[in-house]
Amino acid sequence: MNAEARAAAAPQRVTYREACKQAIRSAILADERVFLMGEDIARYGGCYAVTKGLAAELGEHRIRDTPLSEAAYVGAGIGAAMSGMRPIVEIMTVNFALLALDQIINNAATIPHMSGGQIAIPLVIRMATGAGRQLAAQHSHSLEGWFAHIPGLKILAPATIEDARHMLQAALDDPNPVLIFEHVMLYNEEGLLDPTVTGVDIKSAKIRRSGRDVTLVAYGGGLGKTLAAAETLHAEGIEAEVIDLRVLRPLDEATVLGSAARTRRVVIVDEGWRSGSLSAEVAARIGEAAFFELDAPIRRACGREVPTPYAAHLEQASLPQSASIAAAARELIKPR
Amino acid sequence: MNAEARAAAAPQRVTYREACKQAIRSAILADERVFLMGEDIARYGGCYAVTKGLAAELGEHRIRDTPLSEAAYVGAGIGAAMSGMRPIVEIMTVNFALLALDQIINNAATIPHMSGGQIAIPLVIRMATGAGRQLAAQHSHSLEGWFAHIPGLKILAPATIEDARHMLQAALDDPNPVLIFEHVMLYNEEGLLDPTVTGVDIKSAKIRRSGRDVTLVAYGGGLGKTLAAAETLHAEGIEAEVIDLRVLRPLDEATVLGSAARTRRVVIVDEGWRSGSLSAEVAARIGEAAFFELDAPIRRACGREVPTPYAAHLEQASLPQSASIAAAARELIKPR
Amino acid sequence: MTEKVHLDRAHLLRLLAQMMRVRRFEEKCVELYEAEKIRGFMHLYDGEEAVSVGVIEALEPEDAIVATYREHGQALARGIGMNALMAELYGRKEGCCRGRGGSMHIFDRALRFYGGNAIVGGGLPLAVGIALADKELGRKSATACFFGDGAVDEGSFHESMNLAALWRLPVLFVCENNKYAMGMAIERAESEPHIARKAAAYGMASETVDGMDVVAVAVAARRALADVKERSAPFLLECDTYRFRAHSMFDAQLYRTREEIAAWRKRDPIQQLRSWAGQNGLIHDSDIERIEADIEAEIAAAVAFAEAGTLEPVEELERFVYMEQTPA
Amino acid sequence: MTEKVHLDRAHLLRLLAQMMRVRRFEEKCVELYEAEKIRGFMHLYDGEEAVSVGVIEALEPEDAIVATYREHGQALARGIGMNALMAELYGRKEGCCRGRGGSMHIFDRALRFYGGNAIVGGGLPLAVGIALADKELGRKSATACFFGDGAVDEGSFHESMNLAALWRLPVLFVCENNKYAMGMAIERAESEPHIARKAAAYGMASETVDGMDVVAVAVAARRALADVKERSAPFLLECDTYRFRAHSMFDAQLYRTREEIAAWRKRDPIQQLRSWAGQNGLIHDSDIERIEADIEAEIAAAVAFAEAGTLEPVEELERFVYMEQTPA
Ligand SMILES: Cc1ncc(C[n+]2csc(CCOP(=O)(O)OP(=O)(O)O)c2C)c(N)n1
Ligand SMILES: Cc1ncc(C[n+]2csc(CCOP(=O)(O)OP(=O)(O)O)c2C)c(N)n1
Ligand SMILES: [Mg+2]
Ligand SMILES: [Mg+2]
Repeated sequence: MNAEARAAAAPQRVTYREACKQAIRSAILADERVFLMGEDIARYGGCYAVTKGLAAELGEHRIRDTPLSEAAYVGAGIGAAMSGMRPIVEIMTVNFALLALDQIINNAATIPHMSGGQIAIPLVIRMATGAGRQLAAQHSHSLEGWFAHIPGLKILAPATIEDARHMLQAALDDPNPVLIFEHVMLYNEEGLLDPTVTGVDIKSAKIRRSGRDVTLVAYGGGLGKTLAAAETLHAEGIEAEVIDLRVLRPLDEATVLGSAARTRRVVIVDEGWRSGSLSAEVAARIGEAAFFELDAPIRRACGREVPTPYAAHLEQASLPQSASIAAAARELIKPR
Repeated sequence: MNAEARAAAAPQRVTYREACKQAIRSAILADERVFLMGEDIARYGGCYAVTKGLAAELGEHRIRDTPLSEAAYVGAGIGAAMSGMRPIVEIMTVNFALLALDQIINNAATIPHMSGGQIAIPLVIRMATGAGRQLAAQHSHSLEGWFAHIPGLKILAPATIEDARHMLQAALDDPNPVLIFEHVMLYNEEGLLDPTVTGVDIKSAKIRRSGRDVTLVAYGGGLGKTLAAAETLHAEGIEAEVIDLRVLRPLDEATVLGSAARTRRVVIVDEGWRSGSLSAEVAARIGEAAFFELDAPIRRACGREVPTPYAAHLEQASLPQSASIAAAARELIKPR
Repeated sequence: MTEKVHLDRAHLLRLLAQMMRVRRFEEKCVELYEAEKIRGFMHLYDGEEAVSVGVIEALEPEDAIVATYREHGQALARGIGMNALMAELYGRKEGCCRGRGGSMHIFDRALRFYGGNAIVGGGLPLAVGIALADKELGRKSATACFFGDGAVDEGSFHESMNLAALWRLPVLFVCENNKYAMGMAIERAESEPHIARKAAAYGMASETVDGMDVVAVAVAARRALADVKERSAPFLLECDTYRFRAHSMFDAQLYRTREEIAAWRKRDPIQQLRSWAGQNGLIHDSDIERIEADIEAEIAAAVAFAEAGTLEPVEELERFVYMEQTPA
Repeated sequence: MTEKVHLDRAHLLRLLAQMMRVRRFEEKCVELYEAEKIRGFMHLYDGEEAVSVGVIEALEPEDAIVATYREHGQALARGIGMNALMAELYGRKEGCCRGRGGSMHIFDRALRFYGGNAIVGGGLPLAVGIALADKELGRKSATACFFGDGAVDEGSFHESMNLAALWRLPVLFVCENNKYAMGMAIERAESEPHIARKAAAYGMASETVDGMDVVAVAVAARRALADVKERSAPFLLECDTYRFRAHSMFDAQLYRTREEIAAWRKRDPIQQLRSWAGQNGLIHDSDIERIEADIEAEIAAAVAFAEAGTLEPVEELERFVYMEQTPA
């Protein structure tokens, strides 16, 4: 290997934000049918600065600013996908996606089936999600697990730099509408990107840490806290296995069940409001398929059932934290 | 008791549709702040004929036709509720409620909390829900369980004539936004209305049939099928207890847990798409609180994960049926 | 009737035959609905045939169509086979959507017929996107987007009109203004009931045309489409029309009078064209007889085809929820 | 400046003082934001003060207000105490929303101040409903609904304008046209960028006013409100304005030039009123000094109040998710 090749193969230190940007750039460069459209992505540079500079580099047809018309431009993305393009639609945050839900659920998710398989909708919709920045109730929803209820959609939650870098291309290669949820607290996270990894699958959950005593299931913005909890538990002699769901729909049940069967104890972490969150589905599936393998009831560490408050101490109290995750695991192992 | 009083006290035979209509009429007559607004409720008489004749009787200010502007008139209902009225907003069907979700989730569900308790939103939103009429994918959603994810909302699913008749007033008496889901397959159902019952609570689940062998949990359009399944099981010597959840948010966990502890076996029936349906939450809660009381894994009889197809045989195959519910119960009791 | 002088006999016969075909097809559908062969919601186009027939006459094969749940007229005029359409209404596997769509969801990818949409206003953003793709991919196509007067109430109308005008996309917005959205008269739904005037709020060109006059519609559509393609900018064509029958198969029509219906029936687009062309010696009784015979035969064949159709096996229920590939 | 001759000294002083108060309050907020006392999204009104001050000057106590996330100006002009406002920005229990709302969600029920809404266009339907209730309950109130030029892109604008006009509801729609929605210039977002013209699509009256001239705004608002109440019909008042600073605390302003900002700064509403009224001998330096001193004292007190504020106990987190009763 010469110096240049070595440098190219050396892990790159990047932020999650930069990984998202690289993903967009390379997808657009690779296929002329791909373009990104959304609010303030071109001239402003992106609400979370993900697309800063990209319009100058790629042109305003490929990085296309839209008016504040969530229903229309999401619908237009669906139409463009039906008609030969490979659009990436950015909805600034999941909070505004509620304005486009009719298009997503009644059109994107139904038309392939309803047309008897004539029409595919190879569309990707990206959006920021999650709480933690004191943006209060209308700007802090964690609804990715809720979107995972809808058949016809695929739902991704990249929790790592690698997934932020590579899930987009996998989503574009999929002939179905794929929604990618990027957690707002991750954009500034830094990590190493292995240049020899050129792609990821969008099928499987991944074990991010192995352990024999308890399984912690997490995704998206919850993964970091969960790994931190695992570290705490390790110091106490409890070995937690941490699963990153990655794909929220369709769920990779096998990976979760396999781990649950080994550890016999499960905590599910979900920043969404507890009732009806994705954690419930994961719990129900484990209960159905691994009931006799469990030594203890499944626990859930979830968001509290409250519109996210502005004040920092209240906001943090409304979210699962590594301490509460560790506590739930501890209780499973050493019941009081 | 004289003849007149006896007649008044005699059970009345009415349809579910008629019960809904009586509820609206008496609520409007009882409080001048109450009015109903929605699409085609006045001149047309209601998409499912619930309000037929009411505009002539009560006036077009109290039964107010709206343009096809779901976001605006739902938002207007929220505003009117903040400002002293007691609006009932009818969204023709849940399928169109997707256009108003921003108003429901970002405004109705957040403002009381976000305003620090200054502003109440005593609003009722009624809508038809459910599949079964061959209306295909965009007109057959069962999303009431999905709405139950949202804190700040109360969610009701009247499955009986009595609940159709009385839940509305209870909802109007509540200071919070309450959503009432009326299943389209119930409107033509007939039953007896006991005139001595003058109200119902909107807090508790109800045991609709007692039994010791297995608990069947259902709600809304699923209740009838579940009772039919219980009848079938009874003929086979299996006594099923049937719980009607009635209130999907907040859930009456105690009633469900009490029954589960007695029967030690549970089947949950949900017409919604299985993944992330309310059935998952019910299963998760039972698993958390009654794990050691269960003799077998919880089963779920749910909607298949598919946009509802038009063809009758496919549509029916996409829904839980009394046969599949009974089969699930049987398997719990006599595993193969 | 307007500018009819330029139209030759063959053209007139085509327009007339197409309208009669839609009318008769739907009359048969009513029978079949009553016989419970067709189910679900079914919306008839009776009285409005001139709109779809006139507009689609002006389209080229490379153009695209987005329609509503009241789209039998568009589907037939665009060339979706009556067999496949009838089999779809029967819920058969041989239907154009394999029985999954039904009356409100007719699709034909090869004909660029992108549905059949049962959400009022739900198709407009799709049309914007189809036109965007066509423009970006350098196709010389336009998209005809049909919607009712009721759709104008929806936010999606506003957003889509703006987006199409802003980005100068080749969309022909065709408003089928039949004066009612279910039972809601347009004056009770719109504070400014003249729909064509709303185009000014988007700097968009517009025109109102007599939607009961198929030749007028065809002429206006041709002109509008030429404008759309030449300027690469959208156009709003408001077609003044009326539905003679109920909104759907469940509608007591309490919201309008018999007299009103009767007055509009006098402007029946089929009768008007027949009598005008007859008086002018352009169409003869023998033409009508031949057309009717052809239509009867086509309908009989379609019913036979649908009757002989099969049911999609229940095992295939989940097929197409996720596609395995994007058709080329 | 327009029609100023009719205004007396007291009135002018009030308008000026109110604008200065908003300006200074927000300057302090920037400091406090940098000191991390205030967090989350914060949007400044710097440059636009004449709009809220002018409009709210024309309101009566029985009137209602719906605003956006950029609502410090409206809140102060309406009379929400600076203490309660500052404590809210600090996230304190003593804040007007007990720290749950923050900068984007200021509410005051007693003053009929119905938020503070962080969804663009989200407040318009609420205003329609508030006005509907007022009308039905026989109140003589109007609702002033503030929104930005960006909200005009949203479907909710269209639906709300139509509903208000159709039902003849007393809503004064106030568009704060500051030319940008975040980084999106209005010409890039709207195919017809003259917002007042859009009122015609709803048969609604409208006017554009110089939003940098507080007297012009006050006069126009008074006239429009009289019209709204007299005719019981909505009115669209477009206020031509500009924000001098970034959209929020995170904005590199890549989308506009320094020259453009500098040109608008010359029209600073506070400076304009000061110099005009100074030249005309209506306001003296001593007035300014007194106003400034009052404001400094008020701000100092508000900061002290917020600093001394307490945190809502975490045990109260779920309080108010469900209300126990509707306040009378
Ligand atoms: C968003 C939405 N709201 C309500 C309905 C119920 N609905 C079906 S058709 C219809 C009337 C639509 O009228 P219009 O757009 O004028 O079309 P027309 O039926 O007259 O052709 C309504 C209200 C719907 N399908 N979608
Ligand atoms: C529905 C929605 N889409 C996007 C956003 C993100 N956003 C916040 S403010 C803003 C710009 C709004 O501009 P405008 O309405 O002109 O008001 P201004 O900020 O200029 O006062 C945007 C896009 C949002 N809050 N809500
Ligand atoms: Mg119509
Ligand atoms: Mg602006």
